Amino acid sequence: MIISALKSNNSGDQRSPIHKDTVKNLLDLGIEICFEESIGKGININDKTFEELGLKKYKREDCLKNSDLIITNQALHISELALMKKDSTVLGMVNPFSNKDFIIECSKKSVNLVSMEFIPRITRAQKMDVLSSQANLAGYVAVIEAAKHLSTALPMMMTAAGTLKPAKVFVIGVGVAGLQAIATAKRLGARVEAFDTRDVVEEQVKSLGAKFVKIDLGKTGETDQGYAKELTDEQINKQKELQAKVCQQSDIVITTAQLFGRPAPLLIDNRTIDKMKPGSVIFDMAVETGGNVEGSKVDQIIDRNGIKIIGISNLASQVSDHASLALSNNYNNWITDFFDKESQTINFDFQDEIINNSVLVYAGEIKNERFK
Amino acid sequence: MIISALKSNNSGDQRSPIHKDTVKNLLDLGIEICFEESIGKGININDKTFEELGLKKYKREDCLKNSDLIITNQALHISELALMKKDSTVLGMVNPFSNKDFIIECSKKSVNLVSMEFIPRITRAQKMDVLSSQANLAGYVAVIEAAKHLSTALPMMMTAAGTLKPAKVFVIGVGVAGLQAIATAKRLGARVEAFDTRDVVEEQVKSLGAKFVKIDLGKTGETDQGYAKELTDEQINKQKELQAKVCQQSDIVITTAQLFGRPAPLLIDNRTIDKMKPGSVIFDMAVETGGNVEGSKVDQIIDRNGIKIIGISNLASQVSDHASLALSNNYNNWITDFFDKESQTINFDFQDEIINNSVLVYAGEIKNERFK
Amino acid sequence: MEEYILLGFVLILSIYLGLELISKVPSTLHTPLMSGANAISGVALVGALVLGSEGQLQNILAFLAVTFASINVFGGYLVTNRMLKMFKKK
Amino acid sequence: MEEYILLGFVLILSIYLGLELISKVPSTLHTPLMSGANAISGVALVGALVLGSEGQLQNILAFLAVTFASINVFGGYLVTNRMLKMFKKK
Amino acid sequence: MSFLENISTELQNLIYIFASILFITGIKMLGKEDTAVKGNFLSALAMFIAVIVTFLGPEITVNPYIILAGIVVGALIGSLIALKVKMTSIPEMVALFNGFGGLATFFIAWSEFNSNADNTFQYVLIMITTYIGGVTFSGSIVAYGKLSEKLRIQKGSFITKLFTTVFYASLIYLLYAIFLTKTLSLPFDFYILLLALTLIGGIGFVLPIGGGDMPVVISLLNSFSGIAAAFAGLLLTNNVLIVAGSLVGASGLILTVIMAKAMNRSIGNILFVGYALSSTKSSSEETGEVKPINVSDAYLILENASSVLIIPGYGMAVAQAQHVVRELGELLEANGTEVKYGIHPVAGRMPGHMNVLLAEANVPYDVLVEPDDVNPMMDTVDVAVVIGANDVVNPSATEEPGSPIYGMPIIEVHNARTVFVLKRSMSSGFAGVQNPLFFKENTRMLFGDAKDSIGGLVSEFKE
Amino acid sequence: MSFLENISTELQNLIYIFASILFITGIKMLGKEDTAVKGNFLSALAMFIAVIVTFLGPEITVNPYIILAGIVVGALIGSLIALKVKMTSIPEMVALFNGFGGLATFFIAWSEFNSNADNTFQYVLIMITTYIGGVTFSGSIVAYGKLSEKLRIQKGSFITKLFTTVFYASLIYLLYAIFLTKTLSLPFDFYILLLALTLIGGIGFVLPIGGGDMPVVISLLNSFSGIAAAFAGLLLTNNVLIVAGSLVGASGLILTVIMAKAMNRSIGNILFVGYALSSTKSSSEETGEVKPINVSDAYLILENASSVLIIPGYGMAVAQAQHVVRELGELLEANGTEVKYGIHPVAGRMPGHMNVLLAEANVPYDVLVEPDDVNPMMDTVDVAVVIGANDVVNPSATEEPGSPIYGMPIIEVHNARTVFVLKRSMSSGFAGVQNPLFFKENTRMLFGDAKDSIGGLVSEFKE
Ligand SMILES: NC(=O)c1ccc[n+]([C@@H]2O[C@H](COP(=O)([O-])OP(=O)(O)OC[C@H]3O[C@@H](n4cnc5c(N)ncnc54)[C@H](OP(=O)(O)O)[C@@H]3O)[C@@H](O)[C@H]2O)c1
Ligand SMILES: NC(=O)c1ccc[n+]([C@@H]2O[C@H](COP(=O)([O-])OP(=O)(O)OC[C@H]3O[C@@H](n4cnc5c(N)ncnc54)[C@H](OP(=O)(O)O)[C@@H]3O)[C@@H](O)[C@H]2O)c1
Ligand SMILES: NC(=O)c1ccc[n+]([C@@H]2O[C@H](COP(=O)([O-])OP(=O)(O)OC[C@H]3O[C@@H](n4cnc5c(N)ncnc54)[C@H](O)[C@@H]3O)[C@@H](O)[C@H]2O)c1
Ligand SMILES: NC(=O)c1ccc[n+]([C@@H]2O[C@H](COP(=O)([O-])OP(=O)(O)OC[C@H]3O[C@@H](n4cnc5c(N)ncnc54)[C@H](O)[C@@H]3O)[C@@H](O)[C@H]2O)c1
Repeated sequence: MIISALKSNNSGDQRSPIHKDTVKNLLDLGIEICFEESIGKGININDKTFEELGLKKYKREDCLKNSDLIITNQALHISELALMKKDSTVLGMVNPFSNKDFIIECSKKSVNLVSMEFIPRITRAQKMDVLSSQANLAGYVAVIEAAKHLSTALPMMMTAAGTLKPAKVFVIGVGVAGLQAIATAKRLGARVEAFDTRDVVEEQVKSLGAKFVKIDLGKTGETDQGYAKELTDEQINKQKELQAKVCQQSDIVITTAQLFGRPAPLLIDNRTIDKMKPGSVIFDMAVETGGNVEGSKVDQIIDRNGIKIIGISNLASQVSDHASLALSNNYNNWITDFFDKESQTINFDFQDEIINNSVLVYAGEIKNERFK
Repeated sequence: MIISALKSNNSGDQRSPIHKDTVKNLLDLGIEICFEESIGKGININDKTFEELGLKKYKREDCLKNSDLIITNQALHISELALMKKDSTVLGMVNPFSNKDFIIECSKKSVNLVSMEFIPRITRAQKMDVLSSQANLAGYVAVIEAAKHLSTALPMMMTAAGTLKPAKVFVIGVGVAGLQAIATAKRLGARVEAFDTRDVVEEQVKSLGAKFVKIDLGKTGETDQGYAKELTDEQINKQKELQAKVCQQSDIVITTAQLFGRPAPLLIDNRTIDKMKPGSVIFDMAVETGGNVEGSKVDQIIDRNGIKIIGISNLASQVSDHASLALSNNYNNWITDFFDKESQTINFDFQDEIINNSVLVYAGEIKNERFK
Repeated sequence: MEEYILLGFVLILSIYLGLELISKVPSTLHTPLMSGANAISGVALVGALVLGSEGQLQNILAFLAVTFASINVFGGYLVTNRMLKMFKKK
Repeated sequence: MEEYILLGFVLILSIYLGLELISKVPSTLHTPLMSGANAISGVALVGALVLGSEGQLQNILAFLAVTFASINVFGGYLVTNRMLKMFKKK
Repeated sequence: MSFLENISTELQNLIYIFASILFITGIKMLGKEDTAVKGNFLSALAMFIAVIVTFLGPEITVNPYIILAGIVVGALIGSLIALKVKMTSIPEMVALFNGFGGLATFFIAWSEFNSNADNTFQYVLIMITTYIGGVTFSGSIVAYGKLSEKLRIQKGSFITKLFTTVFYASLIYLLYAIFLTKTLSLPFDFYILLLALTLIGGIGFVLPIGGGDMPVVISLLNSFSGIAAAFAGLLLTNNVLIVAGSLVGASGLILTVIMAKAMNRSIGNILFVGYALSSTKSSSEETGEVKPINVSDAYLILENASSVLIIPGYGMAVAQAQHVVRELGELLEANGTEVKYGIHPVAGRMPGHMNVLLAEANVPYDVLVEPDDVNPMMDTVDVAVVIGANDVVNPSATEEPGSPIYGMPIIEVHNARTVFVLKRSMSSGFAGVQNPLFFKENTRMLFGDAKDSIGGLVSEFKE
Repeated sequence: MSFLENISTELQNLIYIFASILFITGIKMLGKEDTAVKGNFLSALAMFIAVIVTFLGPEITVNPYIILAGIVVGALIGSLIALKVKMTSIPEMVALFNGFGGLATFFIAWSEFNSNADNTFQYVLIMITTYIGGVTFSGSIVAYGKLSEKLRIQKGSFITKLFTTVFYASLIYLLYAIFLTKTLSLPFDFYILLLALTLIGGIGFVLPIGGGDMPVVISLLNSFSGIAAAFAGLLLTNNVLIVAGSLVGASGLILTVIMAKAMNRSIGNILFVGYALSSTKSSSEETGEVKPINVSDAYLILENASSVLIIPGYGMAVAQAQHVVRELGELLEANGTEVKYGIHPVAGRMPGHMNVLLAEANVPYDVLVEPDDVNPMMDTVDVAVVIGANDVVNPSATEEPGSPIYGMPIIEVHNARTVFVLKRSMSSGFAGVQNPLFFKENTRMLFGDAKDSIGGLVSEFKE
């Protein structure tokens, strides 16, 4: 079997779908790996290094043409599908909710499509969970970026030149990214508070030594996959109001609230922002799925009366090396689990929960209900 | 007495010499404080806020004309001295080693000049020590900036998507800035090593839980002010060579080695840089006084074979709010200590060690030996 | 004599017990405890009750002993109680 | 009867004392303490010494009581001592 | 008849007081690490004095040679056992000695019954002393058998139930003996029956209790033998017997409570659950038995381990125990033990959760190892200390294809020589599945908040 | 003659046992915050029972109406004083009541002397009881006078010395009375002389002791009155007197020791230093003496402190003691102590050095206070624990214009009630200057590595 790794066609994405520390696993299975030239540029690995490891360098076109499996961090151009072999497979982060055309085209061209975003949240699939692995790094990056844009230092310092107060950081939405943001901000010495609609989170926040802000919204819940349920309008309003008070006293607000497959809830509106202290920073981690903050824009820093509203896409790409390492591991784990050594092919067994969830298109057929 | 605070005439300097949290001290002494309009822009304090505190807003010119004491974070233009009253005083960070003309002009115009850089390093003067207060914040900023430019996260993370190794940070020169850099990098979870020529530093490094790299250079020393003595050429070479080994394994190298009043020693040359891993970051904190790193440039990020060499001037200005708070405290402490309430003037008592050191020009006479 | 020995036994065991009981007392309780113990030492009243009565002096002594012991007992318990109530508040 | 009351007094005071004495014991000492207390309970030996002697059965009972109590006493103290010595080493 | 010249009863009693003080002081000193040896010595001295004084006193009626013979025989047997026994089998020795002490009181009561069971008060005393002494004896012997593994009767077996029934019968008979036999006359020797029932009942008392709970039971039986001695003292109007006996009775009781607490059990639970549940037990027997351990025993094992692997999990984070955990690690290392931390990739609730906490607590990075590196050498690990982790050490992830966590690589602590699992209860982890690890032969559960448990271990090390 | 129908001596004694148990329980409960009120009630109940039972008993010979009159008068006076007195003057009230208790025993002994001073044992008891009762009375009255500031006699004055001399004389006379008067016959009534000397001697016992030490002295006198009651009990062969009296005697003694320790004084120091040192005190004040302290004493003081200020410095960083320091802080708080950290702006070797370390150890920010905030309330701090700080707590920065650190604001720990300084030696800090703090009256040096010392304190707390 031939696997090819493609560069991101999005120039902002520095990540590579393969990493020098992880290719060995696949090579050991007897798989041939090709890569698009200068794939490692964003992570400071040059083509020679990969070649020395036994990989083959090709042009993008050639990769598409010759491979049985393509791994990629971004969906391909629809046109590129035509180049691919029939019944070959595309595996990667393909952002299915904004690339519905791509999915349909795959089914038409009879290219199998594995969306790593759809890895089910079951214990055994954690090692393939790209959303977690990238959200985790994103949480770290968000804090470093916010710290960079804040006009004070995060930790408390009692010095001869006066006491520098610790920054207050408020994290809204405590999923994987939120937790890592809490941890990083705590590490830097900030006072950290956090809120989430899911009740179980309180213990988790405390397990990192941070404070949980209690806002009683009545019945909230989570799906069986651990994702949050959408709130009613009334609940959202109540949340906004009570959150505003905490925001007012915070120097950094980091929002991470997302709803799987739906636009992110708007949690911080201009009324709240206008109550905040000039110089504060709001970091909207959900900016790509619609944003939790009114007025936040992808890849822009908005200054609203001295308050910076930061929205950065693809945060994990800022620590591209680690992000690539994690991604490539996720991909490798999927491939390894379903690779049939005998036949040297992927074993698409739809009895398996992971396959059933993550394979969107197989043999020309859209498998996932949502996209039918 | 009238004190005026001036904006920095250097656009990169966001700091203000006054801060809303600190002006009260001076006002309580019966001092009148004026400020140049929009002085608080860089720290998100608007003119109204200052006016509400009882300060008066003026144009820069008017400030210069009417004041008995000018506080400023940067030396003035030589031309501006002409506007000032005779026997009035300029106090602030005036970077005396690069502004010798300014000093001479002060003496000519009979304007007293207090250089806060020359505060002696005695216990009682610590509260006025601007170099320490700014270096401290600079150390923090350096790590945040370096972290931002590194393509990996600093802390170790053992995750389902593989183990992300902690970054190795090597701090060369462990003065005030170096110590804070160590502390901040440690906080972020990096493995931190450090080196300094002064022996006492080893214990201090360990007191922050970091590792001291032992390089035996023979006799080194420090001045009675606690500054490092210059090394012989032989020693410098030896140091470079042994340091190179540590640099090779490091992801972030932060250099802070400075020699008071002289160009910084060159500690990392291209031979060393070329041995380092692509993707590593070298942060040269001494870039303004000549640099510790070959090829480092002020306010530029040089990419040498994938290694980023960062030189940023006026690091403390990145956390302008805290920097201004600290600076204004430093200034206030100087003024308060030497303000004579009876006569409402500064008491220039040259018996006092602090006055004797920090006052470069008094009554038309250059007082400091170095600049005579 | 046998009885005295047993009484001595009781004495010694009680002393031991007293030493053990008060080994860790929060400092706020030092004064109330002292006062409470003081009230208990008014148990001398029991002794005063059974004094001899031959002669005027004996009767006067008994009366005085009873009176003073009673002051100790009543005053002691009441003061202790007031003090403890005061502590309760905070 | 008077004597029994005093003895009862002694019994109750001792029980109180026992309860107080062992209120805070590091858990490493649980076993040695148990063993030491066990040795003390061999004090039944003292009782065995003063048993009556009318008849064969009585004598046999006395002998057995003395023997077993002695095992308890000697064995108990020695084992406790060994155990404590073992702790000492570290 | 007296062996040597008699000393007066007064003097004897004064010396008894002195001996009692020694006993009290001795037992107090036994409760503190640095005075324990001396305390034991003082109490032995007290015993010596009390015996000598009694021996020289006027009350001796038995032939002194018989007495001497008894003492010599007892001393020989006792010393031999005490000095020859292996250190590891000390607990069962204590049980044995304790049983003999109970037996002695049993004989004393018997003898008193024969000689002067005249007044009601003494009569009642005799009945009770007999009973307690007898139960102590046979109970201790059973405990000895269980501990030394010479006795292998199942908790739930028929024999156990039989004996337990006799135990309850003996209790009823005791009440009967106390209240009724004085007034009713019986066709048979009721006292002999009491003796027999008592001895058999004691067996039934201890038989249904699990081996793991034996230390607590021994402590309880020890308390009993103290009470028996105290009653014997009342019977014989002997001060020193009363004081020493009731001291042991009371402190033994407290000790029992303390020990039970340390094992996270209530006494009632230990004593009666075995019997009550014996019928419903069979099904849970399959998954095996949970073996709790207390801090001090865990300490003893850790103290002797030469390699320890610490596996932190979400529970460590919840308990915020990272600081004490690091301290424990340092103390172990100072003790010459090799310490590693096995970090599972999904331990906790976020990627790198354990890293954050351990870094905060200053645990150096190079002692953190991944499952892949530690699993192959797990059999060289003496003790794996699982701190609030559950799913990540759940063997069903590798063994039970049906399990929701099947397929996740785990840290295979069950292959270590001994496993301590520190958690608060038997409840499950994130994935909500039962963990067979807890029932393995080599697993010991250290129940309680992780911070407290580890804190306890740390204090033990520091003492 | 008996007032009502008599109850039997047996019943009386049984009830005495019951009352004694109540006393014991009461005093135990008095020692715990949440049970103290109930404890006091139980002990009052015990007293009531004991008095009633005695009153109904067969031993009453005095006219019951006299007794009743005495009780009524005493109850009235006692209750009035107790309820009217201002809360602030409670300590002196306790002294007064205690004195009256002593006086009562004094009369009891006197009465017994008149009625049955026949056997030697009783005779000795009477002498001792008289003496202790008398000294308790007059000593308590003096303590009362000192505390209520009605008595203003200087410690070093001539009158004080005179009375003190009488005190020693009375002690000698007591010995004489015990050993000699039985055999020699005297030309005068030796017992009346003892009564007089005792009362005057008591004054001399307390007079030379400073007003600040009065609480300790009252506690001691309280213990005395307990002992006196116990002796009276022996004299009258009354169980409950013995038990209650010796309980009070013993627990009072322990309480005295605890209180003295909490005030950082030894009892010997309190009782005798006033007298002995009244002349030589002036010179040693200048440089003073270094007073080391060990971990366990430091623990006792900390355990009793209600507010503690921790002042970390560079030494804490060097020792990397931040984790144990936090742990100590937590334990203190769990103990009900208020804990703050005084952070000096230049403590350590870099700006914010202490913040870095304390944040690492998870000390919350809101317990960190700056010198300006803590200095004004320093006199309310029971113990200031200086951990490896030196220059930042050096009073010469404010007091000695010549010093190189003169002019630096410091944390004024020398104004705290007690100061512990934890460092390894007497060597100086960064600035290289000697620190007069180490020689202050209220400073104790806890030498050793800070991590070890604090670790030691932590273990003490955990035991
Ligand atoms: N790391 C990640 O990124 C991530 C993210 C989401 C989910 N997960 C899941 O989380 C789980 C992690 O496994 P794990 O072994 O770390 O944790 P776990 O399986 O959730 O078990 C934690 C255990 O700690 C015990 N515990 C809780 N508080 C305690 C305390 N104060 N003291 C002592 N014990 C305490 C609990 O038992 P008691 O209640 O009996 O004390 C519980 O059994 C995995 O199932 C993983 O899939 C991980
Ligand atoms: N914060 C800043 O920015 C800064 C910068 C430069 C200089 N300084 C100066 O540093 C000083 C700071 O004052 P400070 O009170 O924190 O420290 P300090 O005056 O330097 O005193 C530290 C004390 O800690 C003790 N010590 C060292 N290691 C110890 C250990 N392992 N265990 C216990 N004690 C230990 C030392 O005494 P033993 O050797 O007897 O143990 C020493 O006296 C000031 O003079 C300040 O001016 C501060
Ligand atoms: N296999 C596994 O066991 C596994 C793997 C990964 C994640 N998880 C769990 O899944 C959960 C979700 O993780 P995620 O990071 O993907 O979530 P996400 O990115 O979908 O959302 C981020 C967070 O925002 C919160 N949120 C939604 N609406 C909100 C609102 N109105 N206000 C405040 N917060 C709001 C959500 O509750 C969630 O915590 C986490 O608990 C995580 O631990 C489990
Ligand atoms: N009043 C006071 O007590 C006071 C106030 C501030 C600073 N200080 C002390 O003064 C000292 C210097 O502080 P600074 O931050 O101003 O120093 P700096 O900025 O002058 O130099 C930074 C560091 O570089 C080091 N260095 C010089 N040459 C080097 C070489 N070739 N290789 C490696 N390192 C080299 C120096 O030793 C110094 O530690 C520190 O120890 C600080 O604690 C004391």
